[in-house]
Amino acid sequence: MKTIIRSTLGTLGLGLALGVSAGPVEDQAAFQKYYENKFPNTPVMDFQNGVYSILPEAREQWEAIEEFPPYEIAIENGEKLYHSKFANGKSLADCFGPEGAVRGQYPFWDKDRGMVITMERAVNECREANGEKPYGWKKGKIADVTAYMSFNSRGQEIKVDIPSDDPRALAAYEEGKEQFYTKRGQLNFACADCHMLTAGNLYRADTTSPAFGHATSWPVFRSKWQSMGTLHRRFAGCHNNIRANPYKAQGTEYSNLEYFVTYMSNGLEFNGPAARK
Amino acid sequence: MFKGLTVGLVAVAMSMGASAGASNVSSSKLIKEATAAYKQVSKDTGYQWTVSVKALKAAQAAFDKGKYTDAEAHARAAMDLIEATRLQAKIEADTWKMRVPK
Amino acid sequence: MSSIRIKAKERKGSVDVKTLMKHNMETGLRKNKDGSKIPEHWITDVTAESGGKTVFAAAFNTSISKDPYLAFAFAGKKGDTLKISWKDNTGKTDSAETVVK
Amino acid sequence: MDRRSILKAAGTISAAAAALAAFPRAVFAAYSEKAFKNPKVEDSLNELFGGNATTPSGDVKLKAPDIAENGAVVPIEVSTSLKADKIAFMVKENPNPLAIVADIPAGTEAMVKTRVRMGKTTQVTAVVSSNGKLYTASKEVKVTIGGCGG
Repeated sequence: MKTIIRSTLGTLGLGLALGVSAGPVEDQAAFQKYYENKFPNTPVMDFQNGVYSILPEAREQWEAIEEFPPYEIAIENGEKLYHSKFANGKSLADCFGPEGAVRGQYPFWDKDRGMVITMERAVNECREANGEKPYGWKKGKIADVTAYMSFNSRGQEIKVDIPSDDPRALAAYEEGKEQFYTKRGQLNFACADCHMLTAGNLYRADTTSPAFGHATSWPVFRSKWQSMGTLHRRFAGCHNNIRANPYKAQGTEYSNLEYFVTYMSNGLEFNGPAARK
Repeated sequence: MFKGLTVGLVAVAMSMGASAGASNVSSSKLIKEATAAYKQVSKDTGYQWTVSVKALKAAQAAFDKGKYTDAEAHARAAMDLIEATRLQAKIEADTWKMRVPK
Repeated sequence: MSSIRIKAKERKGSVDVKTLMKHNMETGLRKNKDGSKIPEHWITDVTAESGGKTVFAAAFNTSISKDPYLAFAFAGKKGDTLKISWKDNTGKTDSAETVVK
Repeated sequence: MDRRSILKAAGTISAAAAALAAFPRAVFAAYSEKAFKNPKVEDSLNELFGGNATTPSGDVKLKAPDIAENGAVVPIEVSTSLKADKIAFMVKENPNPLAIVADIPAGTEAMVKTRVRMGKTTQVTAVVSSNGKLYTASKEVKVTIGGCGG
């Protein structure tokens, strides 16, 4: 059995250089460059449209869906939830402003707490601080509220920061990076296998999307789900696909992965919510 | 790419053929061992394969029905999958760095 | 809140209408977790009226996707009211009105 | 609404009374069991148009993807330069092919867009009724089973 797995290593000859690159800034530049070289016909800013940035046929159908996207219902629900009063008379607007246009501030490294704070976490922490129960993490109200907030934040630049005066932030980033590049599950896939090395290839009937731009568009109405879902819901789905047990939504693993993946999309714009296959 | 899958399937096939003379006691012991191995790998690597969980559940379900031969086959399959998970983690501990573009 | 969202915009004497109706559109083929079939439940008829006239109507089968989408265009102008209504196979109805932009 | 469906509607539970009042009684196509719950395209056409002789026509424009991204939500568009009074859309391999019938009153563009379900790779057909005749356009839409279900 060992020899079988070892032989996978032998077949890795994908022309990648050995060694780890210098720091996050260099990582990001090399990451982006990789996709620009792989998909020379895709304008850089278009990568935020996911797989549709590389698949013209699918893009036409996507644009037809975007004529009246199913996530508009979520935005309306989210708007109501956002402004509805907690028992104490306050609302999410007291935490995030009148429109919740704060997508560009997340995810961020919280130095006091030593952890990555995602927008979903911030929403639920606002609720809890006001004596309300938190929403579930993957779908339903959390997706509706963040759909509304993301919609009002469209066009904000992604500029995830890794504070240099806190080594724990870099460690969290490195952990997310390791997640992204490490093979997992019985199918022995890393995120990078499908969404980097073979991005744009067919896996049965699905074309894998480029990871550059992965974090821009959440939450997403996915036709497959027939509902809205958060980024961590999708992470879990991917892990299930490769037959690895998913981590907990909003746990350290996925939060750090989000930190890394979003950092890799620095320079693109937040454009959620979105419709996806 | 699907080598991991092959490992899993081969493991299951091998285990199926090697479980004659199973009893309540022997299969219970195997399930306990597999469960212990599972917990250890969780602790060491922080992750699991979904198929290991399934195999463990199948072993317990067969045991509950008194089908000890099946229970042992599933427990052995689980052990092999758990061992493969450990191996994957060991290999990947450094290999992942090769995939980072420079 | 109405189950119907309408966008109606005039362009050179023609009103482009896009509408999304929130409805599960159960095909009758799906099953519950306990194995029992979920009964079919779908919008059968949709009507659009403006200025006292029916400007568009459609009948649906269960094969129209969940949360049905319809787009059509009729002769009209900015300021016209447009009313869209649906009814489903259980006799339930809903309607919504909008002013053409 | 044809006579039969008015009678049927009136005969159902009381909630239907409200439905009927809210719904305009005009000569527009209404849902009919015979047309929609019917595995045979020819029978559905007969029921809808009183005939099923069709002619393929380049004047009927049918927009549908070659490969559907997701069989549950396939965007389609039918339009025609003909003077149409009705547009229908059929998905041949669905258990009941007829998906939608749209009425095009005078003044309304002969165009409809919607999203339909397709269980598997299938021929789809747009049918336009114009001056008592039926004109069609067809194409094949491939429906594939995804690999990354998640």
